[in-house]
Amino acid sequence: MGMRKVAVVGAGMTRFVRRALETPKELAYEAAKMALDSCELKLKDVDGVVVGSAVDAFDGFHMKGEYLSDGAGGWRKPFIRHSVGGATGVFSCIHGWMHVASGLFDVCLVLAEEKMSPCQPHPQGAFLTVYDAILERPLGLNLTWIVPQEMNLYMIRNGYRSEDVARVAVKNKRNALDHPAAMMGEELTVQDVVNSEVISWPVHRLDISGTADGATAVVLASEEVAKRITNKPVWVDGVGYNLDTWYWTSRDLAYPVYVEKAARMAYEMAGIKEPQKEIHIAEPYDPFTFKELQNLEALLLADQGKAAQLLAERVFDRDGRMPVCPSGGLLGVGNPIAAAALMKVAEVFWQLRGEAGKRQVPGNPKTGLAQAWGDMMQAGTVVILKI
Amino acid sequence: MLYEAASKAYQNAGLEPKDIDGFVNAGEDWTEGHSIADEITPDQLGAVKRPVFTVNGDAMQALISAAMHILTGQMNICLVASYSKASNIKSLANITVMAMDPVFNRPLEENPYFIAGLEMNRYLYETGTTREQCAQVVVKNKKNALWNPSAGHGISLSKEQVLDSPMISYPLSSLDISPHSDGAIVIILAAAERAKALCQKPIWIEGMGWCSDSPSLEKRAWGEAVYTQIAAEMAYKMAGISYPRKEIDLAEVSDEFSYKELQHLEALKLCRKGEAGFLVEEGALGISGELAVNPSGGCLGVGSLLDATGAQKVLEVALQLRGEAGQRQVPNAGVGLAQSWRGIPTTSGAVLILSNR
Amino acid sequence: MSLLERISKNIQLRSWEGEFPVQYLYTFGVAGERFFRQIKENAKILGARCPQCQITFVPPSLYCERCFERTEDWVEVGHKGEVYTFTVCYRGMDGLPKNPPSVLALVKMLGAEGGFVHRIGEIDPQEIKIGMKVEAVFKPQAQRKGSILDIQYFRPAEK
Amino acid sequence: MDKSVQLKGTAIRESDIKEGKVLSTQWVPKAQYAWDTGVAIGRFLEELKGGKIIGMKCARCRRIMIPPRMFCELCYQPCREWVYLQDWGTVRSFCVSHLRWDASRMKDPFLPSVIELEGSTKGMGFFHLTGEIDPKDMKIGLKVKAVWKDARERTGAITDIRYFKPV
Repeated sequence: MGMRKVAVVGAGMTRFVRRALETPKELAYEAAKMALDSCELKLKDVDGVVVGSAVDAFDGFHMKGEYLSDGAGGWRKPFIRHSVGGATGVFSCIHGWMHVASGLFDVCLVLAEEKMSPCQPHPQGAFLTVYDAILERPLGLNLTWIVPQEMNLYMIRNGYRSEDVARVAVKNKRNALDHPAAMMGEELTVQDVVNSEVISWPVHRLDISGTADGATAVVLASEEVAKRITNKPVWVDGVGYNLDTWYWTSRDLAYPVYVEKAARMAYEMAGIKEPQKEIHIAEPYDPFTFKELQNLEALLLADQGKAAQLLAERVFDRDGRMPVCPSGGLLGVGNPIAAAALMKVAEVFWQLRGEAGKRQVPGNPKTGLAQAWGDMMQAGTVVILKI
Repeated sequence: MLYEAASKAYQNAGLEPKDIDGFVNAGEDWTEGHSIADEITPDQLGAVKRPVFTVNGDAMQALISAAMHILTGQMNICLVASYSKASNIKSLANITVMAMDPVFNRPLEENPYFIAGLEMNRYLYETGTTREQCAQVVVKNKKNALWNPSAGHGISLSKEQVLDSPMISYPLSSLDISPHSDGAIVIILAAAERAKALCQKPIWIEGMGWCSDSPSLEKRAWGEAVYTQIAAEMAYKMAGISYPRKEIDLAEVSDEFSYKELQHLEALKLCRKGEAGFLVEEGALGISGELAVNPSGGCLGVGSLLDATGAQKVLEVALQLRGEAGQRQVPNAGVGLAQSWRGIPTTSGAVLILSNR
Repeated sequence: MSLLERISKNIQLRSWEGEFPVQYLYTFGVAGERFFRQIKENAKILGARCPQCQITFVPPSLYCERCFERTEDWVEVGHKGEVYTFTVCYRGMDGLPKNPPSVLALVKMLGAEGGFVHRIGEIDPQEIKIGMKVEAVFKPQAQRKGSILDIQYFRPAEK
Repeated sequence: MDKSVQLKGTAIRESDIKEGKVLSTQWVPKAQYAWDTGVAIGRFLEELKGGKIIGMKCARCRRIMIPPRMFCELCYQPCREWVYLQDWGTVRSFCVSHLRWDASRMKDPFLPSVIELEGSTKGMGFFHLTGEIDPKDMKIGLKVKAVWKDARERTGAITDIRYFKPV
């Protein structure tokens, strides 16, 4: 029994907003409905449903997946939820791929949803619950205390200045101006970013993506179904995921080797030998500016220490040699964790099909990559799509 | 705890962590007191810098995900891990209530056991099953647990003791409810060729199914476990089983509450609707009965292991099919069924059909 | 292979206490907002109808969970329903006995799919039966704030 | 999907909720836990009470690990060789954070740091705060030493060390 081919055949999403009136179920429904409509399928055509949602503490649901199931289209269907923290969104596509590639299902609806706004006084508070209850929480550890540690070390090791990484925000927020879901699209200069207030040195306010509410869905289908319902199936050519140790203080904070391992797993499956030549567009994870560059290097899409230079040379612009985050990414579109990462998969899908409208990159890209990063700065998930 | 369980699984399979292609963990954040509880597991499993992910669901759903991954051909050997640290939660009722709808259900501020009360009442009403028959399930399972060295809640009880135990949420009394336990279970799956090479007595997954009914308390089915019915249909179809009652030798089903065992047996088509109560009364569900159900002692006897419960069910069926169940061995067991339910307030369950042929 | 050192004296057992120090503010959603506005302002209970399945759902949702069509027609379903199942709950959230116990039921609204999980009042717990007709008792308008608790309880319906 | 597509999703403001324009309900969870410390962290906390920092050595790869653990996650071997570490070390990474965990802004910034304690294997970090230093003087490679609470105030918690200060 060989591996079955799996295609993305439809995608949908909600707007990303700071605070949505919609309940998580309703957000899920809107994204799922749009994805199904986009490929003219009905709920009865769906064999199984996969849901990704990152952190239950954001919206205060225990067993969040159970709550979401009907909005995600899981009524009386096989339904599973998974999470790998921030890496959940891209993993959703991988989990859905398993459903179809295993031969168990022909059509799988994949949904990622996050509603962060219910958390009071601020969604940041929920991050406290991510850390070690005994050794870290009593010190008040939070995201703005640890991610900058990575950024600091990463910049020092590679000799990057604040301006070098700030360009990521400028590019992505500009790209986002053309995205209908975006809440943080803006025309900025490098100086604007560098001059924005320091949240946690070396992180400035404009280096960070914003918490948000939103949902994204994609529909996966087996080769037989995909060829029947669309003339532009986008194939899931490679998947990879990897998790590093829980002891974050003993990891190499400057280089996410787990992302590299996830990428190599996906490249091997897709038969990709020279990623820098064979990948045409990329949507690496960009919750913070430096992460885009760091992830590009770990994905082997840029040599170590070279990403900032390529960025400055406009290689990663929408009309550059390798467009990176043409969607606008998390920095531009917004960051409802799991939904934002699955949005990256959806963006690659639209770009490869030539359906990205004003965001469309030139040159008919054939192969694209989406990546996310998560858990406690330790998880990498990678999907390679091909048309 | 998980490290020890994983070490034993590796030893039992004659493997080392480096032989494993992928790892799947089952668990929920709020029962850990930890957001993204996923992040803690690689170390315990020897899975640092390896493919690991978490299913926020029952361990049986995690196992199904691992099995699917093997079926894709990308992986040969996968490890499934799950554990319960129920003892560390000081306020389980307050956690369970957060699985309910915040707008429609939480404001009532009632102990979530009321959901089991509502469901039991409707089940008894629709099927004519009695509280006495449910009590008999408790007696049977707690007795089975006496033969299970891993079970913490084995005891010899009379039906009357169950019936007379304090009422929690009518018609559910305190002994109808499974106590919680701590524990860790690790299961290793391998593709057919690898399994044959590795293991003298591999247990084969013949069928798998899983399903969720409407999560809404207002719109779900109450009398029947529809989620299990649909999951079972899927699993039977895959396993080529047409007459479950004849073809299955033993079953481990979720008995989080006494009536659930009976309701699940009916949904699994192991008996007709309304019949399960009589079967337990007649002793047909005992270890040497016509159909052994929960020979391990079930949740009532072993203790509910939160999301690891499904793994306990699979483990018991595997031990029984290997003939390694010691004093509680079911004679001539060839095909077994394991079923799980995620507990109140959910309507999610999974079914696995296992065989030793 | 097992651990080489264990806690052998219970006095060495240590645990660390803690909790999740956050709270939540929920909006009711597109459908919920409309539903609770009517409850709050007009003591009316609305259901949403699926154009495909022809089922009226209470509580109303934006979509039909069965076929995924968007629900469009909203209809008033009245105040009367039927006890589909009930329970008498003797324990509070803390697990301790509760006096008096609460009588809770799933009330299915007549002519609709679904209804309310709510308290039953003005009744002796011994008297309640599956199939019994009940009606919603609303709080006075001034006290209603847009909540499931704007309905005080359901009570046996007058014939 | 072009820019012109009208996506669903209704943005509201916090003030809409406060002013009652949008209905809402509040929930305060009572999620309380008593996490078992386990053997390794139990001993570690006990030693902090005595003013000492203890780590664990893996017999196979010889790493001296902090925080201590009962098994080496890389060798997958049980460990039992306890090793005391110095209460001083080198800053391996840090940041200057103006935010508290609940996102409220602080005038005096925190200096969360990853510190490589003397006696532990290179690459092993220990997370704590740095203090008594002008944030501008913070740098990677700085030598810092633990500032302990008074022995009587120590409870066997990570906060028994107030912070680390430059040597």
